[in-house]
Amino acid sequence: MAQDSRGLKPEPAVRVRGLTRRYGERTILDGVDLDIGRGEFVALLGRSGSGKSTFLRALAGLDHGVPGSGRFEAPDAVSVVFQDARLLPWKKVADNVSLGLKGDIVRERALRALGEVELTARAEAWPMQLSGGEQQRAALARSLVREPELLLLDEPFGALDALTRLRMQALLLDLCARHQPAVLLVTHDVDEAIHLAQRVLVLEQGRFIVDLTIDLPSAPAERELRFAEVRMQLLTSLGVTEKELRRVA
Amino acid sequence: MAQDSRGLKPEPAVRVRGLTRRYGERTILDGVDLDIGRGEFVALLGRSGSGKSTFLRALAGLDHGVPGSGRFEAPDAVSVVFQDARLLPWKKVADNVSLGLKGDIVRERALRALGEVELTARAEAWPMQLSGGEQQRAALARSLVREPELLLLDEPFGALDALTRLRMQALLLDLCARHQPAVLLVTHDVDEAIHLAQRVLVLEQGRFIVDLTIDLPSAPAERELRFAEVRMQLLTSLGVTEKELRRVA
Amino acid sequence: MADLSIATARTGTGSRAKPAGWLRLPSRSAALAEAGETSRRRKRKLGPGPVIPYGAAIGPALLLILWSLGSATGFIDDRILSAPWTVASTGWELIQDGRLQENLWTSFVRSFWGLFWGIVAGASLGVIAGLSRIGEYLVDGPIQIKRAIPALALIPLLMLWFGIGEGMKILTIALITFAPIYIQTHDGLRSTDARFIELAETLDLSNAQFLRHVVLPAALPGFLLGLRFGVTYSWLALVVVEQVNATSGLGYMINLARTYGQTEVIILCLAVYAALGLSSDWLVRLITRKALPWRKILAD
Amino acid sequence: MADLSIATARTGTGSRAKPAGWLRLPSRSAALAEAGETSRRRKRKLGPGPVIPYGAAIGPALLLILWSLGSATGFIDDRILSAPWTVASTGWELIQDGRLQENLWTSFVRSFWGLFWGIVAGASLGVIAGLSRIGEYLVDGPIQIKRAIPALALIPLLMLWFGIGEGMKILTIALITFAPIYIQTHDGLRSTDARFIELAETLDLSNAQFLRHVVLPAALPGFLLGLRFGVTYSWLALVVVEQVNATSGLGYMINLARTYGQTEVIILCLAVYAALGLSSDWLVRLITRKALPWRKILAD
Amino acid sequence: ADNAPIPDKIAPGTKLVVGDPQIRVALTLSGELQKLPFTVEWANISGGPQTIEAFRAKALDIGSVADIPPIHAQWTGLDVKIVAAKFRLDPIGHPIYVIGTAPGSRIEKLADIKGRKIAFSPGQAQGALVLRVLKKLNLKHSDVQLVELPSVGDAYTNALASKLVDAAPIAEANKQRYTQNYARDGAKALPHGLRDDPAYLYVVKSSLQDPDKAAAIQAYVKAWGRAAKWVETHPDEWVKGYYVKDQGLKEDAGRFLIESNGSPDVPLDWNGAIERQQETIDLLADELKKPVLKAETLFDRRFESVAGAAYQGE
Ligand SMILES: Nc1ncnc2c1ncn2[C@@H]1O[C@H](COP(=O)(O)OP(=O)(O)OP(=O)(O)O)[C@@H](O)[C@H]1O
Ligand SMILES: Nc1ncnc2c1ncn2[C@@H]1O[C@H](COP(=O)(O)OP(=O)(O)OP(=O)(O)O)[C@@H](O)[C@H]1O
Ligand SMILES: [Mg+2]
Ligand SMILES: [Mg+2]
Repeated sequence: MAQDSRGLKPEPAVRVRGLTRRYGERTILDGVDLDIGRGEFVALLGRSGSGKSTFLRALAGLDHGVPGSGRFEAPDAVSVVFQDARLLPWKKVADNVSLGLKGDIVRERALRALGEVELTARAEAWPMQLSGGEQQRAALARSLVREPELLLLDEPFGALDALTRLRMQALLLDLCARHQPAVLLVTHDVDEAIHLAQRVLVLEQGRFIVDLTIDLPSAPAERELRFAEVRMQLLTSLGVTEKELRRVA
Repeated sequence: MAQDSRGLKPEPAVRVRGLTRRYGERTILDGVDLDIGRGEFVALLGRSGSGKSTFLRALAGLDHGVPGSGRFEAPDAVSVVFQDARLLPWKKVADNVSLGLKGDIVRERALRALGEVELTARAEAWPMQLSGGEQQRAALARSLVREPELLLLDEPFGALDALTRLRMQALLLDLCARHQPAVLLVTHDVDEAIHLAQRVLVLEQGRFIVDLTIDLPSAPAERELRFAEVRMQLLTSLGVTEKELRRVA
Repeated sequence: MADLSIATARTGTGSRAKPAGWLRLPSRSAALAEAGETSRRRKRKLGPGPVIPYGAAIGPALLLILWSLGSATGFIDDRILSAPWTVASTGWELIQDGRLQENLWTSFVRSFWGLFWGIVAGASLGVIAGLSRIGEYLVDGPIQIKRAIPALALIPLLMLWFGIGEGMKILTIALITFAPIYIQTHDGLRSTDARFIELAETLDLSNAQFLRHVVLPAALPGFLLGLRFGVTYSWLALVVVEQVNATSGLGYMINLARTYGQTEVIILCLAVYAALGLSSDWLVRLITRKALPWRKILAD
Repeated sequence: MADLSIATARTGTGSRAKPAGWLRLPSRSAALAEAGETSRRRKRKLGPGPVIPYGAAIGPALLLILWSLGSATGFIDDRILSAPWTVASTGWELIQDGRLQENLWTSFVRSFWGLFWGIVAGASLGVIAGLSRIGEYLVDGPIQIKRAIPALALIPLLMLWFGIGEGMKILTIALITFAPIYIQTHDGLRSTDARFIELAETLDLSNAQFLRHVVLPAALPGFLLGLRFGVTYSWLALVVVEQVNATSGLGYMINLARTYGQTEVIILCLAVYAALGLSSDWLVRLITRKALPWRKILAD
Repeated sequence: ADNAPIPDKIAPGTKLVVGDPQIRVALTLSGELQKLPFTVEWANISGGPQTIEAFRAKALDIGSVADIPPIHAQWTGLDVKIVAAKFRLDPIGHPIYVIGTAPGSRIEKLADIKGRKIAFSPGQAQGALVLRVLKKLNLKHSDVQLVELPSVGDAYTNALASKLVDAAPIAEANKQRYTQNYARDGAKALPHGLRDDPAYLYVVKSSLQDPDKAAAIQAYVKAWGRAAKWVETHPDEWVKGYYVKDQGLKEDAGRFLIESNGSPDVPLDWNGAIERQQETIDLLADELKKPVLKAETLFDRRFESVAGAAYQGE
């Protein structure tokens, strides 16, 4: 899954230098640096409340009024899946997906996207009539249909069952392969991070304490070994102790 | 973890017979039967949109106006963790947790509960100032502090990182051991279901197509084997195919 | 793998050592069977309770009954508040004359156009002030001032600028009705949840799209509430407006009846006002229910 | 396990074959450095734009300038709209007389009590009608009727029942102010998100707790908006109320000035009205901002 | 120019806005309307404050009022002139106002109002009447309790009926109903014995300075005089056409009003009128601390005989 075009790109899609964000007394982001190359898929892990969403919101340029400093460059064509589904309650699902799309086959594209997230049947429902996972998928469809240069995903699969989750992951990877956006995916699922991303970051105390390139060998046995190793490594950095690790494994 | 007092109880805490619920043309619950014993911990799995939340809402008596039939009995002292955190935006976190508590040390109990979900520092924040996972934990605290006879949990750990999730699971099990409520836990994490529950249900097309008692042997090796088996069984029933299973494993 | 014993464990009872015995207890199960459909859900404990058909008519009907009783027993002095039947027969006479319909129609046309322009002005100024800081600074202050000035005191100025014809009347009604619509629209816009604004920014909506898809729907409930005020005011304004150079209309009728002390005509006019107020308010509420199918609120 | 090479991969640059070259391009980095703090965020594209200090004064100030210019150039006929300076000097005379303060104070007391009772009645009836279907059926219809009937037409009845003393004046003001507060409170209650009602049911809240912790806070924004109307109306009502057996008050002053055609006094009164309206509206908005710290809306 | 003769020629297209709804009906019924040599636009505007406001707004050319508004207009700097005057032949026997007394107030004669509550609206004709009654009875303000109430519509009869005041001037239009309703409870309508009968047409002076308008005004005043005659000689048509059809009264109420109006007096000579107007001015000026006006200046005496002559059919 790892694309080897990485590292050759002269200019990254996202460049962050010394990004600091504070809420009141608490420094959430403490001088963060990060580059994400074009087409690179980065996963972001971190404890609950560590500032993952804050970082994403900063990159999306949504944190007006939050004190802080630092510089960043991000493409203009950003697409965000928020941690909450954030569907407009007064628009039917299909209209939520097609919102702001340009071009003439807007509705077709929206319906196709809904089909891809298996929500064709619910296209004419109101958002409040959707189940939690359906809302999440609608938000995903809305984001993916846009073909952005930078895709910011804040736990987009959190409310999905195993099967749907796998399908949505495949969908995302497929889209990435086609349009090559830079992706920053926040997730709590370490396995998911390893499977999907080329690089995994762990945010802790306002800094990235881990920045790990995922380079799983292709031979199945070696691959499994390396997978377990990386997984262990990430879990440890997330603070899961040996005893707890045993239960997880 | 399985308690063997099950089956001896003369009257279950929850009895459901022929429960049917429809939204428009679609039958979501199609004559569901279920007994949950006192102190029993049941996990409910199911595809996104399969009707898990609908079932929980029916048990909690919240689905006024939804057409359907069937009978059920559930205790009056029910506590629900909704799929969305559902904190009152105009109450600080601590006040959200203490809402409706009776007795005189209400505030202490709320703060203790917040301490247990590691949110002491955020007790005086507004809900909109919490991260997604923090909101979920606040909702969990609000539910657990009530010591109900029936605990309905709709994906209470979905937005938590691995470590926090483990701690919250431990907290829940601890509470269950102390107060012996009947628990119905909706989750998408098959491992979590197996680890926590004494029984796992899978909802599909309006019926429970699986009702599996979890009886893991205590010997580590056997246990691991049985765990993998049960896991596989549940994943298959959730529709995850062989090929996909390989990636999951 | 698929043929594990999954499908066999069909219902909860199968996996339990001893199925629950309650179905076999005759008394218990009988009780449950009797209660049947109704017992299957908890009663809603909080909230306003079930809707009674035509319940909204109870209050007005009660008023009417009290009024009739009071008049019949002589408890209400009919020189001050004519009896309902007197009012009804006066109404009947006036209808046969054609006077009531005529006046009502004149007033209706005035109210309609006044309200129309009031809505147009209120909604568009509300949007301007709601969406741009400059717009707010320019528009909001003067509107608050206008709102604070008694309509009666404005009339001389309006006469000066707009004469004493029909245009001035419609303008005055518009000026009276537009204030609540403006305020509600403005407040509705400003109260739009910030999360949706963030969403709109990431979706790269143009200003027009933002307005159309996000902000206006969000402000719609407020606008409709403002409309409830506006509709009522468009009727009330008639009393003020039809003092000036009017020879027909409901307000003119009531003013004329007052000079001649025709109590029953006054009360008739008030009854007409009440009927108009109730029905137009009801209409706006109906529109509100239809226009906001996406809301799930206590009222439902 | 813990000492794997985790901590080494500190920043993004470490893990990439070729660090981004842009820091070494002088022109680019200089531009970034120059832009500094300000360039680090996107401009907000949607929404009303930044707050200008004292911006709210722009509109009224502009009006004042236009008025002054119009008067100075003779464009505005000063027999209809006296010049600002005439009004100011009239005001100064009346203040030295003590008349203005006196009248203002009388009116203030009346408005205050009228508003007070209007709020009490409006809020409690709003809650009653909002929370119980029966209450709504009994209360809402009559209130809509009351609202639809012109205040001027009600005065004779009120005089009959409550005399012509201070009590009747305060009552009339209360009756005028309570309608918007009632409607807004009622609507606020009824618009409470159904999700919170479900929550309240599962938390087993008593009716009183439900009211206090869920429904009233949810209705608070609506109530405060109603208050904005109510406050203004409490001033406007003076014109109606102080026609009856009053020998002082702002409304009395303006009515008297109208009969005598004292344009500059009328305009002075209107200016006072404008000032009162603006400042009380501003006050309620301030309260709104303070009372709803938990909201995150477009206005912020 | 004030003394220059009124021009006769009316340029085509001259238009007057006339606030005199009663005469409009009379002219329509008598068929005079089509004969007017200028375009007339009727405005339903009458009474002091409204006509003054409309004059200011240049929305009105001719207003129809009683004796007070021209005085107020002058005091507020609006130069107006009276161009026609109409009185009643037996003004004491056919007053416009009577003093109504509240049921149970036990006021038998006018002098009994001493020490009682009297409705008073400064600035309106009713208010001036109260002042004149007090003066006639030799009472000071402090001898009675003046309750300030504007006399709009039925405010005064309501105030009397609910015993909020003991006495109040009520218009003839209300007198019949009031006594019908409340005489049995002891309410009375007492004659005040003063002249309250002036009815004037007045215009803004600037209108008179426009020769076309001045000529049109003269034509209107003539028509007005003829209309007065017509009304007097066609009581049945008048009751049906005005009171019943236009104002929506019952026929007997209309008849009663015609009765109580008595016969009109449209004099050829204004000396008496000017004298009485001066008295009113003096009283009000004293009362309201305003400068004393010369009544003379309120009247445009070029019009002195115009209406009277028309009334008499010349
Ligand atoms: N508006 C705000 N005001 C004050 N504190 C805030 C605000 N928003 C977020 N925070 C705090 O900042 C911290 C980081 O929040 P953030 O939402 O970035 O966490 P996160 O990493 O996304 O967590 P999660 O995994 O739970 O979503 C949290 O402790 C949160 O309470
Ligand atoms: N108010 C409603 N009106 C119409 N359909 C609804 C309504 N609420 C839920 N549904 C539909 O009923 C189905 C079951 O919803 P439910 O919320 O129970 O699913 P779920 O099993 O909880 O799914 P998830 O795991 O995604 O939360 C969904 O397809 C949903 O779209
Ligand atoms: Mg987050
Ligand atoms: Mg669900």
